[in-house]
Amino acid sequence: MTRFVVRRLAQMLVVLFAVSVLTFLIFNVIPNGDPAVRMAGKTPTESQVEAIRADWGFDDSLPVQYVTTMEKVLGGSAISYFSQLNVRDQIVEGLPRTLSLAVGAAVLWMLAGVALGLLAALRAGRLSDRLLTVLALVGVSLPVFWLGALASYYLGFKAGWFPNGGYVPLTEDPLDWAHHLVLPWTVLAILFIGFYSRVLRSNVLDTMSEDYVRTARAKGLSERQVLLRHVLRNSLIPIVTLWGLDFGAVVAGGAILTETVFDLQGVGQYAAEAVGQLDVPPVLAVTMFGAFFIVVLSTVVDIVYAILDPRIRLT
Amino acid sequence: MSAPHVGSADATAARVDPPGAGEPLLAVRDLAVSFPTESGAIRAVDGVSLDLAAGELLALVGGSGCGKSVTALTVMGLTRPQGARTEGSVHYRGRELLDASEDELRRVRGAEIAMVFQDPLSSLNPVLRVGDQIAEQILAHEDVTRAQARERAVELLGRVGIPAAARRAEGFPYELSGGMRQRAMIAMALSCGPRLLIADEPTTALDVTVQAQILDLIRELRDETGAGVLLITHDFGVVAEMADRVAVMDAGRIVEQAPVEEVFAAPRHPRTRALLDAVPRLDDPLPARRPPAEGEPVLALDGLEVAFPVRRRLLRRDSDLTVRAVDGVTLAVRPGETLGLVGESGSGKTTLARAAVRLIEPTGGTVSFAGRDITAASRRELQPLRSELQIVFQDPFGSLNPRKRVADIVGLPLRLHGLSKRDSAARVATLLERVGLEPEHADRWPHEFSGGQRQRIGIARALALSPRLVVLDEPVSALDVSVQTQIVDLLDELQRELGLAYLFVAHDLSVVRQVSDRVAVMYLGKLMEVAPVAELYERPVHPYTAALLAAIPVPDPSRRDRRVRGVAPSGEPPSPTDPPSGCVFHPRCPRATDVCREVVPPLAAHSDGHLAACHHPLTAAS
Amino acid sequence: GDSDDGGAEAGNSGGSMTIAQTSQPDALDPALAYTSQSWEPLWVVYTPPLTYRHAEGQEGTELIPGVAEALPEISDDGKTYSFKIREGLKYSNGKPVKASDFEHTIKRVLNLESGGTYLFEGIEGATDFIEGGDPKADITGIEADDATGEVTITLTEPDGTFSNVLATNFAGMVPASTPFENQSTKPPPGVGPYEITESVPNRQFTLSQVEGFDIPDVPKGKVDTITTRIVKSTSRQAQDVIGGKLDYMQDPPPTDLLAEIKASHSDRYKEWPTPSTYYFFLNQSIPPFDNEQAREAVNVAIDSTAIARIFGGRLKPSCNVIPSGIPGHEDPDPCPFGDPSAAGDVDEAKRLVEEAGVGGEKVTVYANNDSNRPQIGEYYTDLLNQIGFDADLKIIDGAIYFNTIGNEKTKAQTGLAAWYPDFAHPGSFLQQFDGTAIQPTNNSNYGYVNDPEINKGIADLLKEPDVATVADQWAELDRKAIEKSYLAPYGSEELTTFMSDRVDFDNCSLVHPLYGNDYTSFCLK
Amino acid sequence: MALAFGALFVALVLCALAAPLWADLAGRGPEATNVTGKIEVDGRQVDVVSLDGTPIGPQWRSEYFLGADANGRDVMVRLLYGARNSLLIGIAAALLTTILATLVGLLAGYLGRWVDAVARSALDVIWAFPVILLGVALATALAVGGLQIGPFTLEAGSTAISIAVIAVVYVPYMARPIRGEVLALREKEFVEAARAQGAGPLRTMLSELLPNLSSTIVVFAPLMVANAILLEAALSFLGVGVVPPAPSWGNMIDAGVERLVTAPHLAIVPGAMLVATVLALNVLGDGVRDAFDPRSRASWGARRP
Ligand SMILES: Nc1ncnc2c1ncn2[C@@H]1O[C@H](COP(=O)(O)OP(=O)(O)OP(=O)(O)O)[C@@H](O)[C@H]1O
Ligand SMILES: Nc1ncnc2c1ncn2[C@@H]1O[C@H](COP(=O)(O)OP(=O)(O)OP(=O)(O)O)[C@@H](O)[C@H]1O
Ligand SMILES: [Mg+2]
Ligand SMILES: [Mg+2]
Repeated sequence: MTRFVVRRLAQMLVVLFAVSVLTFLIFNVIPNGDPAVRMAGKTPTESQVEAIRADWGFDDSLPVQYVTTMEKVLGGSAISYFSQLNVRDQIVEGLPRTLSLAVGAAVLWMLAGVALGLLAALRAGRLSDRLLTVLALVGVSLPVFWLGALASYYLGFKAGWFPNGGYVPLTEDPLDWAHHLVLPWTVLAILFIGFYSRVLRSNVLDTMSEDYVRTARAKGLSERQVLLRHVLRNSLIPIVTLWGLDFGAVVAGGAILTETVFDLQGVGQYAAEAVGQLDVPPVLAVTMFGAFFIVVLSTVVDIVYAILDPRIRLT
Repeated sequence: MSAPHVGSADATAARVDPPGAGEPLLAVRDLAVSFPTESGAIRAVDGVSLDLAAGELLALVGGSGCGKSVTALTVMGLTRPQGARTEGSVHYRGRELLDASEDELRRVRGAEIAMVFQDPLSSLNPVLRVGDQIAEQILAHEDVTRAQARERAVELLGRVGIPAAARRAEGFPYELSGGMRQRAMIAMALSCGPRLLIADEPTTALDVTVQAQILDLIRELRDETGAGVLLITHDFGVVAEMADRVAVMDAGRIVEQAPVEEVFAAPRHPRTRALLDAVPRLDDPLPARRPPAEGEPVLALDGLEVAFPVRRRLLRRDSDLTVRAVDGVTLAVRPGETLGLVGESGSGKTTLARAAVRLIEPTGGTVSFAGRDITAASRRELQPLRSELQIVFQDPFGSLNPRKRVADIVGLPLRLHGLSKRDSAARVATLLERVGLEPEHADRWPHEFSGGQRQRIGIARALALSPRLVVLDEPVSALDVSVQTQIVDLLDELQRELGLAYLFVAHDLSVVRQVSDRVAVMYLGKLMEVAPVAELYERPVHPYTAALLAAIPVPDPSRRDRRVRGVAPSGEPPSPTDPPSGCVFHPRCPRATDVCREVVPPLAAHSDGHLAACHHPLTAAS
Repeated sequence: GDSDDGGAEAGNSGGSMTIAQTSQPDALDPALAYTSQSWEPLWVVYTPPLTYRHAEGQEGTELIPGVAEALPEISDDGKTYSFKIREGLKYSNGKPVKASDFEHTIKRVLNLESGGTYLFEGIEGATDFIEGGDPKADITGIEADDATGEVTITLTEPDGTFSNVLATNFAGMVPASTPFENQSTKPPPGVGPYEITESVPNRQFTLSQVEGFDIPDVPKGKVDTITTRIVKSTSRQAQDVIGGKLDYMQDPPPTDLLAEIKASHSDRYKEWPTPSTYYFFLNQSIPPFDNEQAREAVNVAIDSTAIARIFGGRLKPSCNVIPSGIPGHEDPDPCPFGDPSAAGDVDEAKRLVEEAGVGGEKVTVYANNDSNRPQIGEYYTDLLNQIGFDADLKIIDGAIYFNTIGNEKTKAQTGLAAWYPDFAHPGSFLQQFDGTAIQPTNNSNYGYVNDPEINKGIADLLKEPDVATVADQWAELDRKAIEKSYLAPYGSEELTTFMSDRVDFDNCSLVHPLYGNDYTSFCLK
Repeated sequence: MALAFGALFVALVLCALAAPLWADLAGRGPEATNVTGKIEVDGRQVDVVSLDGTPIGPQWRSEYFLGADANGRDVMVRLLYGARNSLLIGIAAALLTTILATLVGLLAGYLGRWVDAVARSALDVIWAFPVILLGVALATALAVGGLQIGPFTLEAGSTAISIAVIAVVYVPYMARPIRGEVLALREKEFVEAARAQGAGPLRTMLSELLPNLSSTIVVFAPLMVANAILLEAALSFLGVGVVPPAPSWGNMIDAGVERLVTAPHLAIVPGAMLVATVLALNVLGDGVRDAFDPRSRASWGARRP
């Protein structure tokens, strides 16, 4: 266990290093103009540009620049090329928003996905199963940004049932917080609900034909016990791990579109804007944060998986 | 509800039902079961009638797919979830079960009728603790607390012979060996003191030595509890050993039902006779074999070692481990001879076979083929030898690429050795004929063939380049008994015609006896005994060989009681990651002494060509 | 112009407003702020020595004394400016304003690499100060006497715009204790009707009324607090203003909602012209627009009314560089390439392209991704294709757009550009076409216009301190530039004021020609 | 059901191919603006784009069948040409993903050792990169400068960039299950059999393993196309995919959501097309999976951000 974690940590560092180098290169090797000039503002003078260059180390060799930038990013002192704002502060600012969105949506999609998937599996082959299948497939086919824009306009502005975007901190007004997030949660969750219900359905069907389910019946357990203790429990194991991974991906930037459409101004939206501006420090920081989150969660997921399913070995 | 406490010894007497006025425990009448499928209904059971009295052991035998399992499952109402349609009647103690409500059935299942399945690994929920799975059943039927149920579960595990039951109850199924798992299944079946126990091929997945133990256990329990037992099997040895009465099934029907002696003495139905004839027996006369050819061995293994690294598991503190799957084996196969290699599962037979043809790298020792050391030969260097050194695999389904036509499968070695497409096609045709298939089969896909036919294709592929040695890794283990005989005959014929040498790997001692000139016995990666076939079976020197032989059920009910009890080794093969010190067999050996625990016995000659690795050989004593 | 404390009588005082901007202003530090987004709020927080009258139209371009007691005295050679700080003036934190604070204020601009640096480079010793990089060094051209409050500035060259420079936000006074760092997150105290009491970047900042602020002609403000929220979508802003969740939005409502707003909320919505110039730059340093006929073709083809529709009607078509409202503006009659309020002549343009021999040449059109801009780019790209070029569009994020097209290496052939003045002076516009100002990077002469006659004209006219006397000469230069098709102008944007029901719209929505909506005029019903 | 949706997809592809025909009928190309033009409606001349910028709605006739966009372009024509771009990018990217993923999966799974280690880390890196962020980052950086890799020049703004970006982003989603499958297949006896005959790694991979991956690949293909189309739309929506004025469903939606109030058809129509196409592919994929590997859940591993 300890060795597993240590090894995974080492792997994690390698992956994070590669991610940071890659991000850095994407923005530095590909010609896209001189950030010093970009930072200098509307009518800069040559000496000004020089000063910025020296300050940010743009004149140094790439590896040195990389080290300088990463030092700033990891040390929390990196500032945006453009807004000059501290990047870490901005991420910390955006994190509650992203987490509010991700946690709520994740809970929603898990519950709804499991409920619908189980229902479909129990009704397998019948009309209601077909209907649920089609619904699930429609769910996974809906582009978030489109659905979000329509929902925000029609249900938010037009009908006035929901706020048309924006965020209210949980600490400020929990009800209003939830009210602002209902639409984003739903829109983000729909894709996953479709997906999870399909996965769960096929897991349940597979599990139902397992020998140990037959054993459970032969023991004289009630159908309910068979379903909950044996079928669902085993079917949920892969879903739980998926859930962890998806949650990680959503926090790490998978919710960019949702955040943007509903103007939640979370970490994802922050990154998306920074990317558009070729603003390297925030992009690096958010990517590192995201990658870190994904890698950590996938490690956690592996451990949880091994705990839930004792057969799994950690490698 | 006063469920008898199976854990207590004196419960036995109370449990025996007075034979209730001729009313059998279970009476099945004209049972028919069909499964609706897209391509029409499958009539899996077609008119089965059975009677089973309390305390009686009825064996239900028949070939694969004849409907044995479906019959058993239907009795418990377990084919219902699969959408089966049933006709006829199933009377259990005067109650009709076929149209019983799900709730009524639920109360019968587990409590009155319990079932043990074939594959104990897949039949146990992999993510629940063994003890909990047993307790669950008790809780479903009896008004006890969770703690009481768990306590009972531990008792039951002890009762079926699981050592350190309390610790085992906390474990997960994968942590138990195959035999232990089946014991746990039996413990579960017994947990509520059933009157009827249905055991569906309870030993098919187990090694002979373990099979003997499990059968003993079932018999003991039957004697103790007086429950009726319906034992499903395809092995007439098991039938002869166990059954009071036998029902022979074929194509969904019972074709013969009689007391066991009668069936063996005078089988009435042709199907019964056919099944009996196909059973290999240790007491058959040995087939006449040519004297073993002399000369330089085709294959020589010298101190061969293969070790695999093993990975750790979560939350378990194993140090870095290796499995010494093959541990210093020295062996030679002479031209034209068949060397049989037997051993229980996990003893390293397959590993040895694969290392012999250099499919895996040995970690020690040497492999020589026709006098040439090929231990470190590169792929390129091996290439010319491949034509002379071939292998046939165990799994007739896995060894043929499902996405290639037979012509391409059999033709692959030819093409690799530079034959043109046309030449290879012609050769494929002759090869197919040679192994008893039609040349037209060349255009078919593997899935269009039966298991036996596939194994023939595999043999054709091995023969494509006229090899000198063919390594056969359990070539018949996956086949039905009757098909086994055909393949064995084919191999025999080919050997005679082509002068092939075989390294014939099998776990079934009876089959090995039929085909081999010499036999080698392996245990935990080590050779225990090597001897000419007649020597080995008649005068085994190693206690392990003797135990293996003793564990084989004899398909003759009249010899049932003469079986030497107690020779069968107790316990199961230890984990190969942690082999015992000294003689690896000592923990299970009745003759073991201190020296066995400390000193590894060398493979020593006991008579001409008879080698054994034992400190206390049986020569003198027996 | 009798607007002494103009707002104080009309409308109620007190209350708080919540308003919206679309993105975090570039800076909330007067030394660094250089966009209309930041100038609008900062104008009422940091009063410079001089300032503009809080009034609409032409009247609003009048310079009045701010922190200075009176307009500066300018020496005869036009190189020395002197003024005196008002007596008893206090910052919002209660500390007295000192003459030396002025030098500190300018030092911050120069030391912080501000975009406004160029404005002050004409001060003696400024370049040395910048190059020295030492904030403690002295700027020789600025003398300040704290005892008398006297400030004297010496320039190396006469500069007719320098009074305006003294009225830019960069010169908004801050205490000498203000660090040489971007203070956006904790804006320093200033002299003004409001102070910034809260600043959470990218979320919101709050202006609160300052007790006891008193400068004649600068209104004291009415509402107690004005909280600016950053709301990224103008559509949301507009919806919220309609619904009363926001009181005012700085940016124009999106075209999509304009029709509804004009129809249902005209009582709290207005559009007003800005002194801005929208145009397509035409890069004459590389083909095909090094060819005058090719440039003329573009001018002939452009249909300003089409672009006006894309703006949702918020564009006033015109054909010259100096926009109306700025001295030197003169509507050419007729416009050299046809009436800007009528359709363009595509056939004639085609002919010109043909004649110039540039038909089928590849042209990449650059556009930024701010609202409506991509759409204009698409229109323009199609237009170029119609008249015989082979054009594609490249859309660049607004944040890096001007840097991209202002980089020589980009070789941007043509694209969208617009100019808002730093101050109400024609030079502010025409400087963009000064060939001597071309730089390899961060160039703002996107078309690489380099006409010796124009260069000289600009240099001469800039020396004249009184614009009014040379207004017609500026107009002349303007005409010259458009006759040669150095650029393709199409109009001035109209901006908007849109407020919630709570606001007393009729009395409290003063629009200043340079700073836009004047926060000191805002009041609730 | 799968077949019906498969047919729907084919129909969509055919429609996309027939785009020029409709453009002929409508009388204008996909990029032809008409901001100040007028058309006759019920005998009156009506602005295609009104003075305040509102485009005309659906006319249900060859000209402006689905109305105009804010630049006065014909939405129907753009929709069909947009289908070409979206489908082209989707299919090409999915193809590229499939090739890359199969290659990586095969090599990593079969050769193992360091090849596997390197391949897995590379996949981990791509995996750990937030998908959309990676897409946007690559596309933005490339869009400004373009990229030159050896003889290949990715010109800024070309569809090849979108294709490359989308293809790379999805490689791990497909390569991982393929690798897993290769690992399983590698243990199969028929692979051993081939080796026992002396077949080398290349031959084993190509003629023994690859055919056995076909069902996985076939199952993945429609889902990959669906995902690629969605990602393309998302990138275009974020302004880094297909560059206007060339139409794609994503950039049409992007422009359309700006006009939800006055011209809802601008967002709804391309969105509906997108949903229909992706749904068709998903249903098809679902059906294909049922047919090819009913028990495997691997293909559900192919997910999107
Ligand atoms: N759920 C089902 N649906 C369709 N057919 C089934 C089903 N279960 C069993 N069958 C068919 O019924 C027949 C009898 O099956 P059964 O499992 O009883 O055979 P068996 O005698 O137990 O064979 P084996 O020795 O292989 O276990 C087989 O042909 C099998 O394919
Ligand atoms: N690739 C491998 N990695 C790790 N351990 C292995 C590997 N192959 C085999 N083993 C282990 O080596 C031992 C011998 O295995 P092998 O397959 O040779 O046994 P066998 O005698 O053929 O058994 P069976 O009768 O079940 O086929 C077993 O404990 C097995 O778990
Ligand atoms: Mg069976
Ligand atoms: Mg084996």
